[in-house]
Amino acid sequence: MSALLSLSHVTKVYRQGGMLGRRLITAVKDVSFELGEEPEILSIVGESGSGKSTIAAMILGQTEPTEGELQFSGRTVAIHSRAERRAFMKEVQPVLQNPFEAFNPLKRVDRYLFETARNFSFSGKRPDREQAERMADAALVHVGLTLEEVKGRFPHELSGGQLQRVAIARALIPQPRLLVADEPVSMVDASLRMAIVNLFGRLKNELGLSIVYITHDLATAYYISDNIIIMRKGEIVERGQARTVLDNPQHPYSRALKDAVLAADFSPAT
Amino acid sequence: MFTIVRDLARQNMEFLCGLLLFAVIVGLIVVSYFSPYGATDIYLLPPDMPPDGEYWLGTTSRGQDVFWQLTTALRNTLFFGIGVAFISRIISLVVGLVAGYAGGAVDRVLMAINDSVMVIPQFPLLILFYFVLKDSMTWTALIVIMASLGWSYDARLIRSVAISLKTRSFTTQSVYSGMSMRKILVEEHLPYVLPIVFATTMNNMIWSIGMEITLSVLGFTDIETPTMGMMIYWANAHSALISGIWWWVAAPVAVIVVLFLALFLLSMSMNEYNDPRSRLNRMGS
Amino acid sequence: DDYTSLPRKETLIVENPEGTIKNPGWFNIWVNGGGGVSTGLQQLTMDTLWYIDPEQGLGGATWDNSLAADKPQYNADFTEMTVKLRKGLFWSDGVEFTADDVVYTVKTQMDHPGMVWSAAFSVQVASVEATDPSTVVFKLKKPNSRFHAIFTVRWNGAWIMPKHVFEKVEDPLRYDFANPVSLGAYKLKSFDPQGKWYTWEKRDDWQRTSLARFGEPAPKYVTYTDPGPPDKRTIAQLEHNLDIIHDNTPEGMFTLKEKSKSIETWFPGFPFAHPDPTLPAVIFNTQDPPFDNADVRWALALLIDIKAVDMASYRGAATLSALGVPPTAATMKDYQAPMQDWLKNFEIDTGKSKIKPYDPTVGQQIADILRKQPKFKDQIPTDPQAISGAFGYGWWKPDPKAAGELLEKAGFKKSGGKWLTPDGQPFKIRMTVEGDTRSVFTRAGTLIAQQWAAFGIDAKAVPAAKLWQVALQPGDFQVAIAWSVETWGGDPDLSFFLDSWHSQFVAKKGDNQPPRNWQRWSNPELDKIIESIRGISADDPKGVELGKDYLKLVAREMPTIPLMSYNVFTSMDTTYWTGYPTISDPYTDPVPNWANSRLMMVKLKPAQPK
Amino acid sequence: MDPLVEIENLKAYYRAFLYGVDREVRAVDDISLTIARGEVYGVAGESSSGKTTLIKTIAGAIRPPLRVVSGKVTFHFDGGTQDIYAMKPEERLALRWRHLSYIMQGSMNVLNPVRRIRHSFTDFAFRHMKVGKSEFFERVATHLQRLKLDPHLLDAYPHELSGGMRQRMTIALATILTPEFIIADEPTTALDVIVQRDVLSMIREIQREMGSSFLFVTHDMGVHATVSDRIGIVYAGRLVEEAPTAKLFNMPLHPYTQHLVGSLPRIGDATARPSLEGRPPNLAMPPEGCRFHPRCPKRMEICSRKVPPLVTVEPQRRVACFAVTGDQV
Amino acid sequence: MTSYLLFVLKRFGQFLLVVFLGVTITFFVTHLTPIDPVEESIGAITQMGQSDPNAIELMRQSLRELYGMEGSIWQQYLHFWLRLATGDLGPSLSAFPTPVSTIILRSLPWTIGLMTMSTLITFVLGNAIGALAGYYRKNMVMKAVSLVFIALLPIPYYILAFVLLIVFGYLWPVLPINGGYEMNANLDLSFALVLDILKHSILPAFSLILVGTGSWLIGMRALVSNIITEDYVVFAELGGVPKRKILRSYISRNAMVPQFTGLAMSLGAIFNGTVITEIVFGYPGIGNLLIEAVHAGDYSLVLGLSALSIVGVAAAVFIIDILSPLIDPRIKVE
Ligand SMILES: Nc1ncnc2c1ncn2[C@@H]1O[C@H](COP(=O)(O)OP(=O)(O)OP(=O)(O)O)[C@@H](O)[C@H]1O
Ligand SMILES: Nc1ncnc2c1ncn2[C@@H]1O[C@H](COP(=O)(O)OP(=O)(O)OP(=O)(O)O)[C@@H](O)[C@H]1O
Ligand SMILES: [Mg+2]
Ligand SMILES: [Mg+2]
Repeated sequence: MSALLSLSHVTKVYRQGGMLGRRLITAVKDVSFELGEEPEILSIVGESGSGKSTIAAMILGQTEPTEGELQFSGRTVAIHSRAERRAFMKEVQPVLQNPFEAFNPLKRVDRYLFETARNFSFSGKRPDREQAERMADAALVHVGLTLEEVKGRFPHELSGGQLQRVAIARALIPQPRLLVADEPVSMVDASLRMAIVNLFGRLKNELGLSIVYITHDLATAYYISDNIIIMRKGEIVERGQARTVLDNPQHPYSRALKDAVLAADFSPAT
Repeated sequence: MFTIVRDLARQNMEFLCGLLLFAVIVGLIVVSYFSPYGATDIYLLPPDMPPDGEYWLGTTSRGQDVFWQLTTALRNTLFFGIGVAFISRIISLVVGLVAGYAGGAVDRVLMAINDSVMVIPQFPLLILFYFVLKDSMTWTALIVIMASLGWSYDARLIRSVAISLKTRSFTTQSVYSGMSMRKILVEEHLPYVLPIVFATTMNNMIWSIGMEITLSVLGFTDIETPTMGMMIYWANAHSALISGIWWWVAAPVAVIVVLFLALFLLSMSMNEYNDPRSRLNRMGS
Repeated sequence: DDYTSLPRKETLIVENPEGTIKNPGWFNIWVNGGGGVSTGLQQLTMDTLWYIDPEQGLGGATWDNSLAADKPQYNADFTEMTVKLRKGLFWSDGVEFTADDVVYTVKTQMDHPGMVWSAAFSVQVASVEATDPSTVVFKLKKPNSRFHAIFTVRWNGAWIMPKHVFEKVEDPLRYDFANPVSLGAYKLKSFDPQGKWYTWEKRDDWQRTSLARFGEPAPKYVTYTDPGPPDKRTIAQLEHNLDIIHDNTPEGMFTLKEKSKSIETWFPGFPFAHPDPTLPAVIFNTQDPPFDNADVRWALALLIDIKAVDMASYRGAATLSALGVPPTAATMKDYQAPMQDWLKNFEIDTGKSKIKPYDPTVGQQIADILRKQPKFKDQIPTDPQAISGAFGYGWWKPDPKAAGELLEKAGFKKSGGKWLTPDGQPFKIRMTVEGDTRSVFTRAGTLIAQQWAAFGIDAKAVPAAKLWQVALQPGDFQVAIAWSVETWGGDPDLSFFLDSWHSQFVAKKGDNQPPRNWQRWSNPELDKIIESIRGISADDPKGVELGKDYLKLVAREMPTIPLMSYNVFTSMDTTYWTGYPTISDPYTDPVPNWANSRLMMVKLKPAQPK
Repeated sequence: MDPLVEIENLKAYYRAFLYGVDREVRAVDDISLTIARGEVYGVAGESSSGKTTLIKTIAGAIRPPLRVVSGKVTFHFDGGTQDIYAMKPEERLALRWRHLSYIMQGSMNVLNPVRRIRHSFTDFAFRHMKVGKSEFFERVATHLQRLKLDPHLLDAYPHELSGGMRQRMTIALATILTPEFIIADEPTTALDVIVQRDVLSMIREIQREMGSSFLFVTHDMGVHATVSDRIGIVYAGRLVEEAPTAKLFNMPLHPYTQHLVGSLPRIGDATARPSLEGRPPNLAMPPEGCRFHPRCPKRMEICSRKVPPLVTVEPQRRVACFAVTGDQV
Repeated sequence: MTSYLLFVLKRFGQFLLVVFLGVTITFFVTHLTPIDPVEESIGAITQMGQSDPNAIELMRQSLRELYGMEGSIWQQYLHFWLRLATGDLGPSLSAFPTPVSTIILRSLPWTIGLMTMSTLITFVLGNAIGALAGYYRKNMVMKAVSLVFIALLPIPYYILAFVLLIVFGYLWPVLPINGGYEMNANLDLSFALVLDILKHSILPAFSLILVGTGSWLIGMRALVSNIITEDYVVFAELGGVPKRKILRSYISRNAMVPQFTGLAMSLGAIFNGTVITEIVFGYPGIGNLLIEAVHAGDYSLVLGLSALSIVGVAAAVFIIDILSPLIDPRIKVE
């Protein structure tokens, strides 16, 4: 079966310290999972330091696994030539954690939209300014913004929610098939958080985008994702359909995790 | 732009003083082009005249008007300092940004070169260059040589910032926007290191101008081009300090001090303006 | 206190112009080992056969038989020289000085290439032997009427080595001669391990040295020190911490004269300084066109306004010379004065006209200019004789018209205010000057370049920190300010420098030129003069006539443009010592790094009672 | 009710009139509230609605360009009355930490990175304790243990601790002197859910024991539900609703609060949650009238004209919405 | 700990590489000099009164042999390293046959003494004033003091030193102006000697301090004005930590981290000497030695001195790199 993304027995060992007296840290240990051709949202949750970001980095090709193989569309994710890299980035795009950090405060935000448009055109030709603007605008419309609202603005002139949406719009311009979002909503308030999560759902349905959604927030994971992976100390402790797993977690850690979630309903304090 | 300058001048004493002092320097440079005397001509005027109505800053023992000498010397020295600073900034930026961003082997190679340049003693090297190049040791050549000696420390500084910029998420964002390394360095990282660049520029100018003066005092530079160093050289060759011709020495020293105070005050207030945190601090005052 | 225990009243403090000594513990003067030479070492502890004083000398003659009892005796064809030595002279360690020391000196150096006089001996000496304890016979490889010059001190000479010390040494080239054994009236007391000062103490047995003939040296101690740059020397002397300044800037000298009541100088008034027997000149590289053409050289000479150059360099405190010898007292008498008439009638042909370029009144004019400056009014002599002695007789008149004609004669053209060489290129002159080292020359060169530039020549002065090594020696220059003429000073014999001007020594273009013919000029007529001088003995009166022939030749050919004396601004403080040499008692050169300055020791008198 | 802190008509603006910039950000615009002794008061609201500014102003931690334009902040420490903006700087300094401690936003990064944590305790608290060094550290150790922190960590540098540990350290530092009033700005952001739960219950425990009052801000409504006695909702520089926790969650009155509470996803409930339309108001140019009206599903004509006053609708419960209170003054 | 050791080893490798490259560059540059030590020696010898061109040619040959200048530059280069490996810098060419090391060791203690003292004083003074000026930004006294030092900074050092010399050595002659100790001093170790040496170092050190303080001050002031907006400083202020404590332990302490790098570099650069100080005050040291060696074409000595300075600076960089994880606990050993 062809999968969009597949990880088979992926292990990542980080070296800390010098060349010989190194301390080895197994950030990810023998992790395998697949994303099918069908668009889906896969949530990865777990304690901090459990290797979630490392998985994201490997999917994005920023770092190579120590063992095991990652394949995207049947091809190994490995960085070789610039052209290969570019082709890969056209298909897989990241959404970063902190919208305020993701834009250079000294530069206008539209710059990233235009750059992306110019560097990843579909026709192979470098689009001119007007085409680039059209592509940017189209992407912004998907996230509920317009180019007009964004053009010429500096990051500090936009709200966090707007910025995060611009960042997502930018990632949509190459018309990728996979978004990798590492804690994309941890820095925004409760209502914005919902706006972005809802947006993910819409993108999946309307554009057929698959999304790897890494989060601490079990509630949004439950709310939006199709499948879920629960990690601890580099290993997957539980996986399955998001709702099935969270409604009835099996692994003790999953249960502890679920129990620790502070429900946003009023229950008289103990 | 105008309102920024106006507000800076109104609110910021340092900026105002710096601006005024800088205006004096610019004024001197502008009038240097209208000098009634050839810059290298000597014995045109009665020597050793103290400052008075006719010769504002007196005359030298070589029969030159100190004021007009000074304007040309200032111009040449400043262009020299700026030239050195400009070229060495470019080198240190390229090395620092590339080493910091690329990391790995590139970083190690660049830093080995960088450190090697840093450890080589500059002074004997400069003198050797004089001996080797002789007549071809023009001002341009000196600028290039000084520039190629004066970048390494700052390159290290820039590299340390570049390393942290590399881990900022906007860099990742740029990479995934398909920007090339050159573009990321020039358009994303460069603006961040500019404040450091400005700050080091002044040190670099003090260093290069001081070096020029030292070389002049030791008799190594082109004696026909009037510079601050040359003025001091000639004053020294005529025992000006001990003979009571103090104005010959005091005038260039005063101008150098004014120049750097102006640069310092301006850079200080500009940095404050540039850094939103300190800018806002001042607003409330 | 015994921390700095020398009694000031018994100590003479002298500047050593060598500055700080790099290898202070090195006293082996026969090896160039980075030690000082004029730290007192050569002035106070060394001795050799003969001295010629650059001024009048003590004992009635400039010639002095020092270790030798008599003048050198040559055989008829100048292939053998016999020396009779004085008896009763002792080294400071009590060993007697004998002919063996002389023989040892020569042989040891010949055996050790790399020692200072080794090559000079090897080239000339076939054999040397002591026929008895006070007679040495030299057999020469080829005739030389002036072989004795190597043992004759002008500034210095081949010093005699203590055989009994060196023969115990394994390798004289590597021996530092610490605690130097002295043949002079002083011996080492202490020195600064950092090379800033050397102090010498009068020997108890000073009577057993050659200097004793002139009396007892007065200072018990003599310290040679590096007082630092000129301004610091001035300060030190104003505070009476430095008895003799070797040299100063003109301005430093004026300041001293103005501020100190106790300063004595060679000339009591202008120009104060002592004229060294060297001749600063504009030196052309005559192997380089267009400077191979005498017309061009003359044209450039006629563009110089010497009064302005004099004021710029020495501020008037110079002694001019139009002739190719330094204007010292002796040459003034022997050459400058007698040749005035010839100079006045001397003509050159510009191609269009004949002119008489000499202006005999320049010295007078400079005196007049200086007299107008209130500061110096009283210090300018009025007697014409004294004026000539102080400022020189005359010099060439600036004559731009004649200069232009000469240039045209040489094929130059003027176009748009600029002179073009015969091949149509702009006439560009780079005048190499010495920079900081001798800043008065730099000042002179800068002004001369400016005067040429004013005439439409692209002329500019460029400094070279090591003028001799990087420009003169390799011939890598067009025009330079330096000197290629250097005389005995106290003797009219010109062979001291002239011999090396023989065409046999002129290097090919690109090769290193041996001293002193830096202009690389050769002329058959000159060769004849030199050869004639070689054929006569040094004290032959015909030597002066040959010298005049040389002067006339170089006046016509102008291979260098002689400017003025190399004035050394020596100043002497009379707070502790009096009896310094001056123009009124010119018993020796006051410049204290000359070995002859040992004569001062016997003439000085303490100014204050003990 | 025994008030510990009274805030009256507080206005705090960021003012920038320089360098070609001409802007006034009304981050706190006419807020009044009272916090009782022993009460935990939670503040929630949108990003950049002025929550941090509000509690900075209460803590007296203002620096240019922030300025208190009008209003009063009064404390009743030790039974007295202290008007923080009328005091001399020395007196204000004397209140700090002894009576009032403040955990800033980003509390995992407020410890001096190049000094051992031990020194921070000495600097902040030693003066006030009036005990010897060894006893002081004994007390510190005991206190740390309550927060499940190993006393050995005192000898660590901040960067050697995880974000959660650092936040707990800061909390320990803020509570060691048992001040009467503790202010905290998003104190648990760096903690994962399991650790967060532990920390919160400890804070609550300590606060009860000491009888301190606690004012804190967080985005996490779950935290509010667990810890706060009362909650104030801030929107665009204004307090729009204030209610005891149970009432706020069970029956929010203000449309913004309703949206906030209603949009929260819950595990076990997969129904779609709407997101709020429009975008947060620009505090430099806030909308006329009710600041929420451009995004309000229940907006009325008057809302764009008039500022709804904060009206006490029942004891301990205030709301500023014409739709709730009607068009009364 | 082993990882730290390994880091140190790796850095040490880099240190060796840098020294190797630096010395190599210097070797070839110094050998480019047109000044031939043999010709220099001949110049010195002919000054002693002989100029027979035949003799000079002979002299040239024998000196060339004596100084070991035969062979191609590559052979000499190889030879240089072989000798250096045994710790031998070879004989000086302008003070033949005295070993380069003897000459250097004679001057080195003076340079080290003077420069270490003045660098440390300058460092402390500049940073203290800079910290105060950065913290109390509106204080007029601090403003004035720092402006004075900043104004001194660009004054050509030669002039400043000379003015000091004239003022304290001539107009108001209270301090010695020449050398490292009195002329004719008794150099046996005594209290009087130590006192005298200290007295002689006052003016040179003072001049270095006057020009040097400004740059530390500027750097410190800038660092401090950045640091005072850091959260941990604000937090300490809010925590009622006394101002003096904040200035000392929160602001200065943290700003010192980069300043220490600068200090190490300056201490490393001590081996460059201070030519002008040595010229103006006649102070013993290696700066002047270096200039003279360059002038004399004594590349043995130039190389010896340069190697010293290269090792000095490289060692400073190395030491600071291996110490920085200890000074600044945040720096991770990669
Ligand atoms: N570049 C690196 N070098 C060495 N170790 C690393 C590196 N990046 C991560 N690690 C280590 O790998 C482990 C997993 O880190 P990772 O960032 O993937 O965790 P995470 O699950 O994303 O945690 P969080 O929820 O806190 O973001 C951690 O122990 C971390 O310290
Ligand atoms: N120093 C400042 N200068 C000018 N405006 C500021 C400054 N600090 C904050 N603001 C503005 O004041 C408003 C309120 O900011 P504040 O930090 O109080 O928000 P917040 O509610 O704490 O937000 P968050 O939840 O993101 O922490 C925002 O619009 C912000 O842009
Ligand atoms: Mg992560
Ligand atoms: Mg906040």
